[in-house]
Amino acid sequence: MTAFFEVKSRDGMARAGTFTVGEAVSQTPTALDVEAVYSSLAAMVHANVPLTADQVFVDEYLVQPEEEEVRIVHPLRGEAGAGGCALVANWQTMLERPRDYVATLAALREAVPPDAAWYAPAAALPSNVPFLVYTGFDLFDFVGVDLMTARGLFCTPEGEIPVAEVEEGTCRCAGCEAGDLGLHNRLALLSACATARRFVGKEQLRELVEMRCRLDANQVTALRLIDQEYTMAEAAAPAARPCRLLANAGESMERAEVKRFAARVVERYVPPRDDVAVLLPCSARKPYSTSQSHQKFVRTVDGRAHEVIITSPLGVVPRELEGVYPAGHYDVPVTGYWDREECGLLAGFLTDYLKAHPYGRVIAHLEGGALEVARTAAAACGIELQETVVAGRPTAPASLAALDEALAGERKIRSTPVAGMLAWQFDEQVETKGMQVKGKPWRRAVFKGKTILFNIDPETGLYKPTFNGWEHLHGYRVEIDDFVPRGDVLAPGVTGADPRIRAGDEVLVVGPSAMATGRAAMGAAEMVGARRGVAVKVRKVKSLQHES
Amino acid sequence: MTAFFEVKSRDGMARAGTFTVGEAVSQTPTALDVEAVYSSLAAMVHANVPLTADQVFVDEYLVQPEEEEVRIVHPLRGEAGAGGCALVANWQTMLERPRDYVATLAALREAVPPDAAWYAPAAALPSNVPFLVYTGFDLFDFVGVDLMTARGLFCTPEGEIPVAEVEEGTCRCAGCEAGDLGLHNRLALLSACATARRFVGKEQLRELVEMRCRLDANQVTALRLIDQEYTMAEAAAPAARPCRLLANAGESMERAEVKRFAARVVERYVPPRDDVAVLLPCSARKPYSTSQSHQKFVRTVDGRAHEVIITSPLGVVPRELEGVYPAGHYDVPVTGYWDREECGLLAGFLTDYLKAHPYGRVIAHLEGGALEVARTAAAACGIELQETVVAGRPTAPASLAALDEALAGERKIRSTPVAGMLAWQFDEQVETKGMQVKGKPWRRAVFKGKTILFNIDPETGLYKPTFNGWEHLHGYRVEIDDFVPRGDVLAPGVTGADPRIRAGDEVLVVGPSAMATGRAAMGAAEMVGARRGVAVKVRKVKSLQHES
Amino acid sequence: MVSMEPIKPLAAWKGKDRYEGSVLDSLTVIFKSGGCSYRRCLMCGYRFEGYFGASPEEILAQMRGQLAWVEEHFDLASVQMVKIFTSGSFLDPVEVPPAFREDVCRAFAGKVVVVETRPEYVEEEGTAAMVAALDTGAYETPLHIAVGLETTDDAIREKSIRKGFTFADFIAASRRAQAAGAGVKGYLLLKPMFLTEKEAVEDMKKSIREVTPYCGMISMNACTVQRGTELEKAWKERTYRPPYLWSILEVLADISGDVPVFCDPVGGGATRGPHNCGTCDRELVQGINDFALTGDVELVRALLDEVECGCKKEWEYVMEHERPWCMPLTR
Amino acid sequence: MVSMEPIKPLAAWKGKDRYEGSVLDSLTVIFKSGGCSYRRCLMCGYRFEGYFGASPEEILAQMRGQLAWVEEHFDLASVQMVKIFTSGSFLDPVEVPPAFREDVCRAFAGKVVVVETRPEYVEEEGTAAMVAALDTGAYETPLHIAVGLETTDDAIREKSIRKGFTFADFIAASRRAQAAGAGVKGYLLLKPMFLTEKEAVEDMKKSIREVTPYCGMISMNACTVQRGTELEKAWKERTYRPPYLWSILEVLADISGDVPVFCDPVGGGATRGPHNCGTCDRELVQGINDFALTGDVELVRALLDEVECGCKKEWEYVMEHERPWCMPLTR
Repeated sequence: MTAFFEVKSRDGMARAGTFTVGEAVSQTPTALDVEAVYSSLAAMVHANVPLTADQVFVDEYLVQPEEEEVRIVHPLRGEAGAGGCALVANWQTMLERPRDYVATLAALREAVPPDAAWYAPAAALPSNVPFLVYTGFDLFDFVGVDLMTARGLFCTPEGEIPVAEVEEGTCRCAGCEAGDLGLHNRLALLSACATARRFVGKEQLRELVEMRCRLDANQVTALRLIDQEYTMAEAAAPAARPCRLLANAGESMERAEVKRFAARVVERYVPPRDDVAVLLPCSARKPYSTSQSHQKFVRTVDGRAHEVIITSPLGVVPRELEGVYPAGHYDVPVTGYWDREECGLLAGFLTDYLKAHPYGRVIAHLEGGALEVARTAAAACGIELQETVVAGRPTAPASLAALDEALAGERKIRSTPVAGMLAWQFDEQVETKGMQVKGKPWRRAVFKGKTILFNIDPETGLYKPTFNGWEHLHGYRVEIDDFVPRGDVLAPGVTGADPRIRAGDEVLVVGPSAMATGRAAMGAAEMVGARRGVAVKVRKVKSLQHES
Repeated sequence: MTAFFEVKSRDGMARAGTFTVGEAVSQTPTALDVEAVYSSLAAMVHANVPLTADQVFVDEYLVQPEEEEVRIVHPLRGEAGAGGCALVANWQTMLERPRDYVATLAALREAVPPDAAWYAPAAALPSNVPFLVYTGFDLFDFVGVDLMTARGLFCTPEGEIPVAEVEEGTCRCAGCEAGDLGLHNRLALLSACATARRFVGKEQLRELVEMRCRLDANQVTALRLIDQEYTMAEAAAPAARPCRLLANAGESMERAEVKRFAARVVERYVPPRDDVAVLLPCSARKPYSTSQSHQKFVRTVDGRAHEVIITSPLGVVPRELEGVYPAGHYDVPVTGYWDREECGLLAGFLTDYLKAHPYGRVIAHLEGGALEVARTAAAACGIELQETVVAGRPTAPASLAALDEALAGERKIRSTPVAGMLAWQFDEQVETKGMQVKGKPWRRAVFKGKTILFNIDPETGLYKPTFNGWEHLHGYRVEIDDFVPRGDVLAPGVTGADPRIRAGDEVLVVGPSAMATGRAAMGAAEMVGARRGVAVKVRKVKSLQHES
Repeated sequence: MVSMEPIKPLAAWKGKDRYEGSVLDSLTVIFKSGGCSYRRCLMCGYRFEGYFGASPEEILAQMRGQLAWVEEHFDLASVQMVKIFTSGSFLDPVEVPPAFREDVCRAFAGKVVVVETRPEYVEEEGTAAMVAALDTGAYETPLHIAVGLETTDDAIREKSIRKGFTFADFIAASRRAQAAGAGVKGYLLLKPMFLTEKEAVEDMKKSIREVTPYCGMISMNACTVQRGTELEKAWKERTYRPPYLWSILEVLADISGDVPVFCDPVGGGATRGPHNCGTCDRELVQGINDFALTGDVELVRALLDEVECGCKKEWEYVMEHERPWCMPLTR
Repeated sequence: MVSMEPIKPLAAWKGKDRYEGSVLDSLTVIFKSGGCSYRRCLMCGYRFEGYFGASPEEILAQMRGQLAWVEEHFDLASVQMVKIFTSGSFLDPVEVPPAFREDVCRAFAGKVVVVETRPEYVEEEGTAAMVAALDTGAYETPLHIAVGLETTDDAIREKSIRKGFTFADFIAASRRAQAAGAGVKGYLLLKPMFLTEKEAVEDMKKSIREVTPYCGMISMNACTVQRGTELEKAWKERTYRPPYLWSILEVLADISGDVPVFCDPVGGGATRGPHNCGTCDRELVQGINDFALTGDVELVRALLDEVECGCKKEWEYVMEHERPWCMPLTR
C-alpha cells in the first residue's frame, strides 16, 4: 500500500505529523499495524541484521523489503526513501542499553534522511513511548503491547504489571470494560501516543519526558547521555518555544537551550560597556524588569553600570537579553537552595562570561546561591568582587543604598538592547547608532528614523528583521533556486543554508529571482537534506525578476 | 452514617487501608462523596476557619459537624475521633504554597492522631493525587474534578487541559465513550487513586511521586522541602522496604532512608578494626560481594584491611552492612558521571565517617567520582590517602597488584559482620565473641554454639533476634499492658515504645505477663498514640504468667 | 484662625446617581479627617488614613482647606447631590470637628447631601441642625445619613468584619436620624471574609430584605481587596476570593420592594475586585453600572439569564458546592 | 617413545544412549587435541582449546596420556558405546595424529564408537580401516562418523554459523563413510544467530527431513551461549535469545520416519541455554531427556499440548510475530 508521511511540527528531535495510508490519515507519533501497510515486510525471511553488526556483515546481508516505500536503515547504511518509512530494525534491543541507544541514535541521525517516518518496531509501550518520541521516532506497532498481553501483563505509563495485581476500577477503558487485556494494552499505547503528540504540539515534550522517564533507570541514563551529545541535541533544539521552559528536574540544567543560551552570551554577545557591571538576582516574574524588585534595582543603578542577572538554570542574563527565549520564559521550583551542581555549572557560565568580557569593576548585588556563584567565578577569574547586599536582602533600603554608593561617580549611559540582541541572535556586531526601540509592549520594534528594521516578537523576544533590517546583517541566509516563492519555501527548493540556522530562527531567503523574509521551520541540515516539507515560513517576498 | 477507617499498610507517610461505610468497603486512598457519608458536613454554615487562622480565631470559631465521626482538624487544634475522619479543612488552598504546605503538614502531624482517615477536601486531581497520598492523605472527594468539568477542563495525570485540545482517541474510558466529561474526570481521579494505592502497596510511592511531581514546580518544591524536614520524614520512613530503592532523580539522594543510613554508619556503627581501611567502588550487582569485581577485591585484600564501599547515593557502606536495606537494594542510572551535588553530599558523608572512625591508614582503591569524593573527604579530615588504582581501572591486574602491595604486611583479621550489624540496627555495642554466621544464602542465621541468636532476613538483610538474641540487646522494646498476646499486638495494648522504633524494625514486646518477638508495623510515636491497628506483628510469644 | 489654603482631599470626583426616580449630577468627596476612632474592620483600607495625633484645631483647618479646594475645583452649581466620606465617621466629633459640619452645610445647602458614619455618632439634635442648615426646600430630605451596616447578621458582622456594632444599634441610629428629618442609607458588603460564595449571596439577599424597613436607600458594595488589610493577607494566602460578578447580578435580580438598591462594582473585573473569568467581566460591569442609574431589574435578570460564558457553570458549581471547610474553590 | 603418564581429558562422563531400539551405557570423551584447524564457527566455545603449536609427536603423546587416563578411570567393560569429541575434527590428521586413531580403535574395539569430524576429513580408506579395527562382530556398524552439519540450508549455515562447508559436502562425506562401512550421525543446531524463533524451528524441521536420507542418527543441539564466542557477544547485546524449550518440543513432536533423532538439552533452563520462563523449565527438560532414551514422540506431543504455563502464550506470540527486523522479542 502506498503510505505518505509528512512532518507538521517539531519539538527538538521529536516531530508531529501525518501518516497517510490510502484514505486513512493517522496523526503521528502513533502506533499502527505496520505490516498491514507494508505487506512485503512479513515476507522477509532469514534477513536479520543486528544494529551492532559491522560494515562487512551489513554490506553482505542487509536486504530490503520489496516495497520501496519502506527501507530498513542501519547506522552503517542510511537509505530511507522520501515520503516513506525508515524502519530502524531491532530498535527494541536498544531499550536496556542506554549508552548504545544514544550512540546508535547519533549515528542514525547522520545516516538517515530526515523526511521519512522513523519506525521503531516492537519497541513501544505506554511506559516508554514518550521517550521513543523524544528521540525522534514517529511510528510504532502493537508488537510490544501484544507481547505483554501474551504474558498477562497490564500496560500502564508507569510500567507493566501482572494483570492479577490490577485492582478492579483501575482502568475503565473499553478494553477493561470488556475484560479484554489485549484491547486495554493497545488503547493504553494509543493513549500514550496521544499524550506524547499533545506535548510535541505544545513543544513541551522535554518536560513530559523528564517526568515519564523517572521509573526507568535506562531512560534516565539515556536522557542524560543525549544531553551530553550537545551537537545532536543542539541541532534539533528550536530557536524559541511557544511555552515556558519548566526546569523542574536536575536534568533541566542540561537542556541544549540552556547551554546554547550560555554559549551565545559568551561567544556572540558583547556588553555595551566594560567599565562596571552589577550582578543582580533574578525574579520569579519575567522579564525581570517588570518585577518590583528589579524596578528598584533599575532605579538605583540608574544607568551607571551594566546590569547582569545571575539566575538558574541560565547562568548569566545581560539586561538586554532578558526578554528573549528562554531568559524571559523559564520557571523553577523555588526552595531557596541552589545545589552544588547548579552552583558549579552556573559559576562555570559566569567564569566564561567574565573572562570573555572583562569589566573594570564587578559589583555583586547578590545573596545566597547566586552570591556563591559570583564569588566562585570571581576567584576563578582572579577579580575582586564588590558586595553590596546587606543582611541577605537585596531589596532592603540598606542594600540599595550600598549599591547606590558603590556606583557614585560612575558614568550614566543609556544604551538600547539592540546591539546586544543582534549579536546574540545573529552572531554579528552591528553598528546600531540611531536605532531605537519604540512601540507598545505588545508591538515593539527597532526603528531607524521612521524605518522599521526589526519587529520584536512579543512572545519570544526574537528580532524579526524587515528587508531594511536584513541590510545590516550578513548571516542566516537560506539560498533557493531560481524561483519566486508563492507562500512558504519548501525544502526541495533550498540549495543552501547558513549552518547556524535552527527551527524558529529568523532567516533571509535569497535566490536569483527573489528575496523573502521569514522564519525557519526546520534546522539548516534538515532544510538542505530533506526532500519535502516547509523549510521557511515566508513573511514577505520581494521579486528580483527583470523585465525580459 | 457510621464509617470506619483502618490502616492496612504504610509507605512512609502514606497509608493504604479500608474505609467502610455500612456494607461498602473502599480501598484507600480513594475519592468518594464524603458529604454523602457525613451528611452533617453539608449543614455547616458560616463555619469557615482558614488554615492560617490564629489561635484566638480558631478557639472562637472552629465548630464541628454534628456527626462525631468526622472532625475538622487544624494545625492549632488536632482532635480527630478514633475510627473516623480527620477533615483537614481548606487543604486545597495549600496546593500552590509549597512552603506553607510542608510547614502546616508538619504541624498537623504533631496535632492529629494517626488513626483517623485524613481527608483533604476539594484538593484531589489526577495530577496531584499521588503527591497528596505521599503526604499522608487517605480520603478525597470529587469536588476538584467536578469543578474542572464545570470549567470544561479534561483531567489527566499531566494536568488539566481544555477539552477542545483533547484529540479523539486520547482516552477510551467509559466517560469518554459516552461523551461525558464529568464521568471521565471522576474516573481519571479514581484511576489515579488506584495507581497511588498500587505504589503504596509496593512501597514505591516515593518513586511514583518523584515521577509525577515533575510537571508542577509546587510539587517539586514541596517534595524537596519535606526532605529537608528530616525529623518528620525519617519518623515515617520504614526500617526496610520489600522493593529496590530506585534513585532515578536528583531528589533521591535526599530520601530519609539515605540520610538515615549515612547517619547510622557514623553514629551507631563501629568498624571492626582501625588500623587500615580500603575504600572500594560499588558494583551494579548487590550485595557487592556477589559481583565479579568485588570477588577480585576480596581476594586481593584477603582480610588485611577493613573494606568500605563508596557509593551513590548511600555514601559509605562498610562491608558488614552491604546486605542490609538499602545498601543491598538500590539502583541508579549509570552515566559514569557523579554530579557536584552528589560528590558534595557523599564527601560530607565520608568526612563524617572518617572523623567518627579514624583509621591508621586509608587506601583509596577508587576512580572517577568516588575517588574525587575520597580526596575531598581526606582533605577535610587532614588525612593522607594512598591511591592504588592504575589507569582508572580498579579491576585491572596492575591495580589489584598495587592494592596487594599496599597491604603487604598488614595483619589478617577475619571478623564477622555481626557486631557491625547489631550496632547499626540496634544502636548497641555487643560483645560478639563466639557468634558465627552460618546457613545457606536464603536461610542464614547468627549462631552462638548451637543456639540461634539472630535469623537474617534474606529479603532485607535485617537481623531478627530470637529470645536468646534479645538477651544481648537492651533497646527496641515495646511495652504492653498485662496480657498475653494472642496473635499480633494491637496499638491500644501498647503502653510505651523505644522512640527509635520505625515501621519494619525488629522489636521485643515486654509486659508483666508475656514477652514476644516481632516486627513493628508502625513507628514508635504511632504505636503509642494510635487507638487502633496492629502495632507489632508477633512472631513468638513467651508467657510469663505464674501459677495462680 | 488658621490658614484657608486649598488642600486636595483624599479623592473627589463627579458622577451620576439615581435619586428618587431621576438621575442627579453628583459629587463624591473623601475628606482626610482626624482618622477613624474604631479602625478594626478587617477589610478596610483606610484605617491608617487621617491626621492622627493632630489637635482639633489643626484638623479643622486641614479639612476646611480641603473644602476650599473642592469649591475651587468643581462648579458646585451644576451638582445636585454631594456624597461625603471620611476614612471613618463624618459625625464622629473627635474625627471631624463639629464646626466643619457647619461649613459643609453652608457649602452644600440646597443639595442632597449624604454623609457616612458609624451608628453610635448619630444623634437627633445635631442631625436636625444639619437638616435645617441644608434645607432650602429644593429636596424633601436634604440630608441622608449613610451607615456601613454591611450585613444584618450580627454574627457574620462580628466574625467576618469585626465591625463592633449590632443591627439593633443600626436600627436605633436609623430611628434617631429619621426623627431628625434625615434619610438613612444603608451600606451592605457582599462577601466579607470567611463566607462561601453562596453564604455571601444569601446573606446579602437577607440583609437587603431585613434592612429595607429602616432605609431610604441601600448601597451594596462588592468586597474588594485593598492593600495593607487583613483581607489582602487572606487573599494572598488564597483563603479569600472576591465575589463573582454573577453573584452581584444574582442579588440584584432578586430585588423587589420599593427601596432603591445601588451597586457600584468598584474594581470590577480585577483580580482584587469582584470578577468572573476575564472574558465576560467588561460586559457585566457595564450592565451593573447601567442598573445603578436605571434601577432596571429586568436588565439585570436578562444579563444573568442570557449572557453565555464558560465561567457561568464554574460559578454555578461554586455556588452549589463551596463549603466553609473547602473554600474558596477558585481564584 | 614419549611418556604414557595419564592426563585428564577436557571432559569424560558416563551416560545412557538409545541405539537401535535399546539403551546402551555410553561413555563420552572430549579429548584435548591439536586444536580445530578451521575455528571460525560463530557459536563455538572450543575454538581456542588445543595444543596449538605443538609438534605431532607431542600431540600424540598428550592424547595417548588422555586415553590412558580414560582407561584407568572407567570400567570400559561395562560401556557399550563411546562418543569421541575433540575441539575440532577427530579425523583431521593435523589435529589428531592418525596413530592415535589406532590407539582408540584398539581401546574401544567391540563397542559402538562415534567420532566427530568436519566432512572434508572423511575419506573412505581410513574410515574402512577404523571400521575393521573396531569390528568384533558385536555390532553391525561399530563406527559412526558424526558431522556438525547444523542445517541443510547453505545460506543459513554460512550467515549464521560461518561453517565453511555445504550440504553437498556433507552428502559426499556421508557417502564416503557409508561406502567404508561406517554409519553417519548428523548434528543439527537449533537456532543459530540471526534467525527468528520460527525460522529456527522451520529450518530444523526441514533440515531433519532433508538430512534423513544421509544419516543413521540425527542429534539436534539446541544452541547455548558459550563464553568467549561471537554468540555470547550478541547475547549480551540482546540481539540473541536461545531457543525456547517449547521450540524443541515443537520440532521433536514433528518427527516422523525411521531415523532416530536425539536431543540433549544442554544448559536447559539456564538463561544461556534453551529456556522458557523458569517456571516450567525443569519439567520440560526432564521430558526431553526422557524422549532421548525412549524416542517416544507421543510423550513429546503430550508435553507440548498439555503442559500449561504462562509462557506458552508468549512463545506462541513470538513464533507468530517475531520478524528478522524485530528480534529477539524476548530474553
